[in-house]
Amino acid sequence: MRLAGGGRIDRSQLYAFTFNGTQYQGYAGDTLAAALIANGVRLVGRSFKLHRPRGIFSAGAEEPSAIVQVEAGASTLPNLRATQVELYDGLSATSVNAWPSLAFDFWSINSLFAPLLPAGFYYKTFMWPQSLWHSYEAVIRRAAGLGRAPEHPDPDIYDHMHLHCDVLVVGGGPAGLAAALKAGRTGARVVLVDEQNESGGQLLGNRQQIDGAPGAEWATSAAEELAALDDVRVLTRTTAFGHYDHNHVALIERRTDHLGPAVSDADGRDGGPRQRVWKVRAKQVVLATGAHERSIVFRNNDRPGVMQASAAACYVNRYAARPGHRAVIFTNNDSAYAAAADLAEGGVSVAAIVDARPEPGLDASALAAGQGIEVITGHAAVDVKGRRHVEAVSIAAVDEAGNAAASASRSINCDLLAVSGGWNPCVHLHCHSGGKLNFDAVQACFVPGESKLAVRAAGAAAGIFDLAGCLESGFEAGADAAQDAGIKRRGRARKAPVADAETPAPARHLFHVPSSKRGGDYKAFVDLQHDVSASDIALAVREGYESVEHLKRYTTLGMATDQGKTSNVPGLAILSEVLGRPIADVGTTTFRPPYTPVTFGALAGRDVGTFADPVRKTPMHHWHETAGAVFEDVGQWKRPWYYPRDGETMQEAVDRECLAARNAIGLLDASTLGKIDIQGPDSVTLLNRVYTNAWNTLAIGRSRYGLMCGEDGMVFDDGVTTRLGDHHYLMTTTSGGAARVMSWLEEWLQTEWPELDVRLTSVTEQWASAGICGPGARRLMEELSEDIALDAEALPFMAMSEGRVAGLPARVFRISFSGEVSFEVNVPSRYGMALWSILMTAGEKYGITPYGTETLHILRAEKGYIIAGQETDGTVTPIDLGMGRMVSKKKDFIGKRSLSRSDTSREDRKQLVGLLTEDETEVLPEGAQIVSEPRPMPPMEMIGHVTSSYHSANVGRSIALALIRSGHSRIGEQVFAPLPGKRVMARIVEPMFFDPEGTRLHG
Amino acid sequence: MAERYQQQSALAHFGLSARATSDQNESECGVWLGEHAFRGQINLRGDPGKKTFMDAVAKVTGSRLPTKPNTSAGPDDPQAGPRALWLALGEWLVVTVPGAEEETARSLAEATADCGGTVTDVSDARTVIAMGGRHARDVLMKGCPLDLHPAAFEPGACAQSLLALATVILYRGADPSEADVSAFEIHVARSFADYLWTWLEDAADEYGVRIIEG
Amino acid sequence: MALRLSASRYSIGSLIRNAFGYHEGWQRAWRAPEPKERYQVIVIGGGGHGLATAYYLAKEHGITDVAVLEKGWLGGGNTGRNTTIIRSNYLWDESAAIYEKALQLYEGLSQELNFNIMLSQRGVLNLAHNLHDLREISRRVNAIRLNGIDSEILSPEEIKEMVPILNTSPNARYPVLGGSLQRRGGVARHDAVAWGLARAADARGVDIIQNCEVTGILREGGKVTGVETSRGTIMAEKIGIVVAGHSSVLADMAGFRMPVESHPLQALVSEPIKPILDSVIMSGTVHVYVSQSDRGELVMGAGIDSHNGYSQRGSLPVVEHMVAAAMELFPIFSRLRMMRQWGGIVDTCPDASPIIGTTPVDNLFINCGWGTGGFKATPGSGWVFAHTIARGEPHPLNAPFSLERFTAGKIIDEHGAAGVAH
Amino acid sequence: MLLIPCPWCGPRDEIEFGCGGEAHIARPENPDELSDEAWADYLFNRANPKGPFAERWVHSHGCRRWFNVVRDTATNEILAVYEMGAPRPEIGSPPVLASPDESGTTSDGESL
Ligand SMILES: Cc1cc2nc3c(=O)[nH]c(=O)nc-3n(C[C@H](O)[C@H](O)[C@H](O)COP(=O)(O)OP(=O)(O)OC[C@H]3O[C@@H](n4cnc5c(N)ncnc54)[C@H](O)[C@@H]3O)c2cc1C
Ligand SMILES: NC(=O)c1ccc[n+]([C@@H]2O[C@H](COP(=O)([O-])OP(=O)(O)OC[C@H]3O[C@@H](n4cnc5c(N)ncnc54)[C@H](O)[C@@H]3O)[C@@H](O)[C@H]2O)c1
Ligand SMILES: Cc1cc2nc3c(=O)[nH]c(=O)nc-3n(C[C@H](O)[C@H](O)[C@H](O)COP(=O)(O)O)c2cc1C
Ligand SMILES: [Zn+2]
Repeated sequence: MRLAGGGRIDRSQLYAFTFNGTQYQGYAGDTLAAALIANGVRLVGRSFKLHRPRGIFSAGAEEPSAIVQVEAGASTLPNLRATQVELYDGLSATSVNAWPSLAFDFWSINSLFAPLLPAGFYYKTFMWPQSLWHSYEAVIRRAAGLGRAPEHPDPDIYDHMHLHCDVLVVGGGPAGLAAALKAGRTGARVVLVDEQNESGGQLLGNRQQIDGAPGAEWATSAAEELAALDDVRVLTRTTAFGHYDHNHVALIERRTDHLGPAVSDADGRDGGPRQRVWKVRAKQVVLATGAHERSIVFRNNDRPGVMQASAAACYVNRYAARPGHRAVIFTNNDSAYAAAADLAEGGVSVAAIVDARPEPGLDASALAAGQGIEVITGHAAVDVKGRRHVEAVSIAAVDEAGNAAASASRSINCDLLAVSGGWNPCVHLHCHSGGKLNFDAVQACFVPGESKLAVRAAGAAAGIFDLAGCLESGFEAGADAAQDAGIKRRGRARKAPVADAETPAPARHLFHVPSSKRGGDYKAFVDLQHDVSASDIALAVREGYESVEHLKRYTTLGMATDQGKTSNVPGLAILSEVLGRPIADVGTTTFRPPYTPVTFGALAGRDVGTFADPVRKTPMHHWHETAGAVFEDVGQWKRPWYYPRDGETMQEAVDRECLAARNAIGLLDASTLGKIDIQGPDSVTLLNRVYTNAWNTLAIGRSRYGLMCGEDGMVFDDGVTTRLGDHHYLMTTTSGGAARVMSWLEEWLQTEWPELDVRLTSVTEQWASAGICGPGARRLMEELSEDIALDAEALPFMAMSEGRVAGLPARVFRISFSGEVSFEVNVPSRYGMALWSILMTAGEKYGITPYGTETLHILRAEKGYIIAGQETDGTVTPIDLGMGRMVSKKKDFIGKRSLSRSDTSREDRKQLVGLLTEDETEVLPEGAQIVSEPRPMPPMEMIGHVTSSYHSANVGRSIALALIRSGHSRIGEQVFAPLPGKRVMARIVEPMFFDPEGTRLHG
Repeated sequence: MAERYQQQSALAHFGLSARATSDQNESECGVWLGEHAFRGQINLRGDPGKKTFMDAVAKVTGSRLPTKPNTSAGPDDPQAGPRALWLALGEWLVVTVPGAEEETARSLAEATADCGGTVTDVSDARTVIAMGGRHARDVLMKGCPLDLHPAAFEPGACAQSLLALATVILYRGADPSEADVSAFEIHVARSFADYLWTWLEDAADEYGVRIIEG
Repeated sequence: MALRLSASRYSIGSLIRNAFGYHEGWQRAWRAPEPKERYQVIVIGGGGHGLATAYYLAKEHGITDVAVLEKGWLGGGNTGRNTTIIRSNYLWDESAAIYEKALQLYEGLSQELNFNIMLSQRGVLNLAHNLHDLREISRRVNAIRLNGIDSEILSPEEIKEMVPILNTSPNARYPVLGGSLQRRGGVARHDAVAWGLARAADARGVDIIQNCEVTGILREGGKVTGVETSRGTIMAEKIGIVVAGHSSVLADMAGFRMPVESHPLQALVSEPIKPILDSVIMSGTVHVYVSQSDRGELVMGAGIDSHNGYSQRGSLPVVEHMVAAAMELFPIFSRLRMMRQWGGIVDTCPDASPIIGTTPVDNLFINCGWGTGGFKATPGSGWVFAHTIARGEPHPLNAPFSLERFTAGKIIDEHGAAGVAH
Repeated sequence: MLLIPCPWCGPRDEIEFGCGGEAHIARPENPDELSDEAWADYLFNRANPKGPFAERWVHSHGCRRWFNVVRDTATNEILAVYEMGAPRPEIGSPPVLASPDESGTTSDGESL
């Protein structure tokens, strides 16, 4: 049914495609829907619930019915609208929601049970017996969904682009083009987007004239002018899908979908992304998004072959495809007369125009007369005959109240029923951002009202439906937007294009033709995808679901993939009819992004796979990799967890590392520790305020350990701070807490204590840091350092010295997290790798052994040192940790006041203790809960939990730390850890398992 | 002795020098990328309202510190002297050629000691990625929310922002001779450099990437 | 009262019977009464918690002279916009007890209400991606089990078997190292919970009054006496505030301050697809949670917007982040599409636990602070709050959740659980 | 996504910022002298109004400076932006933005 000539298709490019396995042909420029129509295919899918036959209803984004799955395998795309799928050679599409085949769909039996499946039926059933609900649900679930998800990872890539502009124009129809031209000519930075493959909007699909020539020609030349302007960007195949706060507009550009799935590099692609999300920050937005033609609700109005009048015309005009042989037009307004004329021009025999009004407008009458089309006024379609597609339409007279006569006056044979129920301006984006709507009673539609944002609507989106008005409002919106964006220049004045003035007669408020048969409205569909009928709406109201939001949720009206673009307003109208309240009072449901569905891959952009989250690497990272380290994620850092040698298990490797650190030399990459350079005369005051202990007496070159609490008194971070100069300190923090502590200190300084003269600089990354510990550490250090005295007197525990180590500029700290003599050597990061390899080479003779975080944790647990975040969880105070001596009584510090609250100062809080299992080989799982009186079955009263637990090679048995209620006074008590399948007995001990006197530390 | 050991830049493991092309025809590729390793970077604090401080700094660097947000002062070519980037009210990043940082930091510290200056050498905390070409701006737009249109971000402009998931300081260099070609310097924390470089190469792929000697 | 219920009892039989009558015989699920001048108890807020409160006041305490005042349409707050995850695997004893009470009530709720709330106990799986997560999961599972609640730890292999489409590659940016599973956890149809409770409360005589916004709280001598509303003044002996995101606004009307902040929380659904995911997957580290509804949409959510807010709108960065996280877990989602995004306003407490109890004003009670995770508590919350209002003092289950806990410092810190607590 | 006017760097996307909650909550001078109730009030209670709300933001990925914003929490309209320590401005007037040029004027009169 392809017309011999005309249309915007490229007949020189013939494409082969398949639909449900059958081969067809189409042309470049076709959509899948157009090509199917050209091939005479009418049945394309099944509805969601009742599996009724579905055809093609529209020619654009609003399509509720023609839902298809395109391609198979990893590139498959479910739930596409055939009306938006551009044809390419080799395209293969299938129907969704039909099994085993579209023609013989098993689930169409649902249709027989339709009377049993009214809105919300599942809330009333499937409850007995309770035990069977699972099985019921399994069946319900099997019926769920439309298309199928791919089974393999996506072969395509996606990305994002930020874009800033003065004026963003959404929609490239006559209004949008006019707005963009006007704004662009002023020199403003303009972005024009349209979701179609070319600009022109409705002009591409109708035969309106501008300056005496086809409107589409004007659109082409307007697009050309725009393309030539500096600072104007025209994005086609690009949908504005969300309008967010402060004029942030999200676009999705489909860059390669029209080319089909990537097959090779030779298919004309640039290796770029399949789709791109543009994030536009616009000073001004012009919404020229046009309008969607809506349907009228009557019995069997869902049959394939029932179509929007404008869409029918569009198929003829734009795609040279005849959507039927013999058409009947059913309308309540003038716009369908042009469509009727276009159909007739295209060789469709138009049997009649059925107009619900007593009489059409003058222009409209003339159009019908010009084509010799019979106009039947005061009538409405009341039923459609034909199952898989329209065979005839019954019409009846409608009275003033909108009720059809009881018996049909006539049945007209036809295979196309083109319907126009009026137009809904596309107000979606306006509403996303909180814009209000007004109800235009004359045109029976919602139009944009007040908005808090710098946004204006033009053309059909503003409820202006005549072409001259669209152009005029577009020019005005473009000029105003540029001006409001602060552009001073005015565009060169030009002769405005002229379109014929139109004088339409008012539309009739007819949304629904109630069936005169009792129960007839079962089959009068409002939401074509979700099978919501007029009777469902009546039922919802009857049951009290009368708010528009309840109606939506009870019936699922407008909740399908088309989000009710053509059905919401008729639904509201029927609701208002049933309630006897005006539509404006009934209101709409909330418009939400996205305007049309948006690919998840595109939303994620590049932040997937290796880019999902940055991996932070220390200067020594690649050495660790080469050495075969197993890494642990600590925040964004990768830290070596342990370094297994050939064939070693984790336990073996860790035992070896632990023993080496206490018997030879252990080497740790400590570069990830947070480091904050603190300078300024009030530095010590800051330290006093944020640490629980006092800092006044710390000498230059000395270090001190400190605990920080939140204002709630709970431990927040810990670390060692060293005094470098009179007013100069270096604070270290935990690796994971570095950024948090830095911004927390800045926050206090800037917001609470601006009077303090202190400057903080993060130097975490400035310094690479190697920790060298163990009995051989000093010897190795002495060998390497040139000008730093390292003996216990010159550089005692908790002292720091600056100089050269192995010729590298270095700071050497005598601090220890292992209880061994330990040196932490900081060198500028560029030398981190050099330092590390020198240490490894020079230390070889002493048995130097690199160790990872697991060994680090065991060594410190042997000494009972805490890890903030492991022994603490936001509910633990310094006193709970047994560090009460570090809590100054004299000064105030952050969190101090909280410690004296009644609950925080209780004696029986959970306190840090050690645990020794009865069986020395038994390692308690970290996180095991502790009880003092085990019972055979839960529930059991828990008194605490294990925070850290390891096998310690140095102690020669398992050790654990735990937080136990009143733990400090329970030393020696026996407790139990009830675990799945067993119960472990343990004794509470002091949290110190190795060298309790600390002789090694100072040695 | 230090010379015996290699200093390693943040991107050393990518072996960029080996990949660098000597071909100078910039218009051939959409984007060029390289590392300016070991640039001197000094964090400087002080009161822009104090004339003594501003003068003292100017004496050391040869140009007055910028006080307008998002701008820099000093020569585009670091060989010609230090360049200062505005970071915040009372905070700048002084950028020098490799090796000059120690001396510059010392001089700055001495010169501003009496007028409340604070100097911290952070040359090793970040590396600098150089990027330019016809599509350099497009690559940045993929990950940076700033308005980088030449009218909004002119040569000499600098800003701190996000690029992909990394915090960066962005500096726009003087325009290369050819039209439509821009040049940027991206300061990024050393530990994020591997991530950001990989990201940039990937994002620039569709435009054609050439590696240049830093 | 009982008559009303039986007259329109729901069953397959009544459905068939009504089908013959073209479904014209169904009655209203709840009445639309004019507000009376005075009630014994007013419940402010017609969300799930408010409706459950009214229902249990009538059912458990025989107090039927109750009005539920809802400013919009009932269930239109967070009850109508949450991702419907139900579970009781909470760390602290106090939380475990109250959420478990709720779960047990949920398990019989369809039958009790004679309204199918479509409770689907398909299992809630929390993933661990690093050693810290593993420790936390172990701590939690052990505690939950000792509280007598079902919970188990799964290995990566067991997880792979249970959720084949999950990315369990060890090379993932955040590989799956394990997980905890509560098999009794799952989802329920959110709207049905509100409607079922409303219908059952109405059947017991409760007046449900929609489009009735409370604009003032009347007090006399430190005692509450009634409310000003958009539909006039209504007096009451006792009043319960259950308004979720608007708690501070109501507390302000009553003259006291709250440790509560309101934040937008966003969610989204994909287009419906054939079933691919049969359990609820949550990940605090990658930061997303996902389930697939009975209609086929993937329902997902993540964390709150950082700033306070009362706009139920969403923003893009949160969604981008959520979707990127979902794709990290489920790479095959890449070609599926987001169909709708929205936001709710959640009321968060400093310790991520709710407040249920008395207020500084006599006879005025408050139930709030459920933040991102109160849907799962709906019947339990209503049950204890009804007790609190009826008796004038909390039930042992909600006594720990008093407003005073903040003064004493006896906070119940569920942040670990609530990182993404849904 | 909000567009937040940093008083120094100019308007930037929300993703560059961190939100610090309610503004003008001064830390009590002498916490030890406070009752538990007063301390809890400082620690936990927040205004949380629906409507204009004075809150703190930090330009985390930019100049790292804290500042105050009055934002309508119902509409997200930004009504005022002002420096830390400055009093909350009257609302009703258009946003008070310290323009970068003005803020650069220094005390010894040097125009920057
Ligand atoms: C996106 C999102 C996802 C979530 N996901 C989950 C989840 O997976 N699992 C889970 O357990 N929880 C989840 N939650 C949280 C959960 O939704 C809430 O905790 C719960 O629904 C709160 O119920 P409610 O009845 O207290 O509040 P609401 O349902 O919000 O009811 C409060 C009612 O009070 C009304 N009201 C307010 N002010 C007034 C007034 N002045 N006068 C009269 N009426 C008033 C409101 O209109 C509203 O209807 C989620 C929340 C959101 C927003
Ligand atoms: N006779 C009538 O009653 C009647 C009614 C409606 C429209 N019309 C005719 O239709 C035309 C209306 O002109 P117009 O410019 O206002 O609208 P238009 O429909 O011609 O153009 C709107 C364009 O916006 C695009 N669009 C919509 N939403 C979008 C989004 N979110 N992102 C990207 N693109 C989007 C559409 O694809 C379309 O190309 C006129 O020619 C008018 O006469 C006539
Ligand atoms: C669990 C759940 C599933 C949902 N599924 C759908 C859906 O299939 N289709 C749809 O349009 N909206 C769906 N929604 C979103 C609602 O349409 C609506 O956006 C949400 O209830 C918030 O209300 P509002 O958008 O009217 O403010 C769903 C919401 C929830 C909570
Ligand atoms: Zn800033």
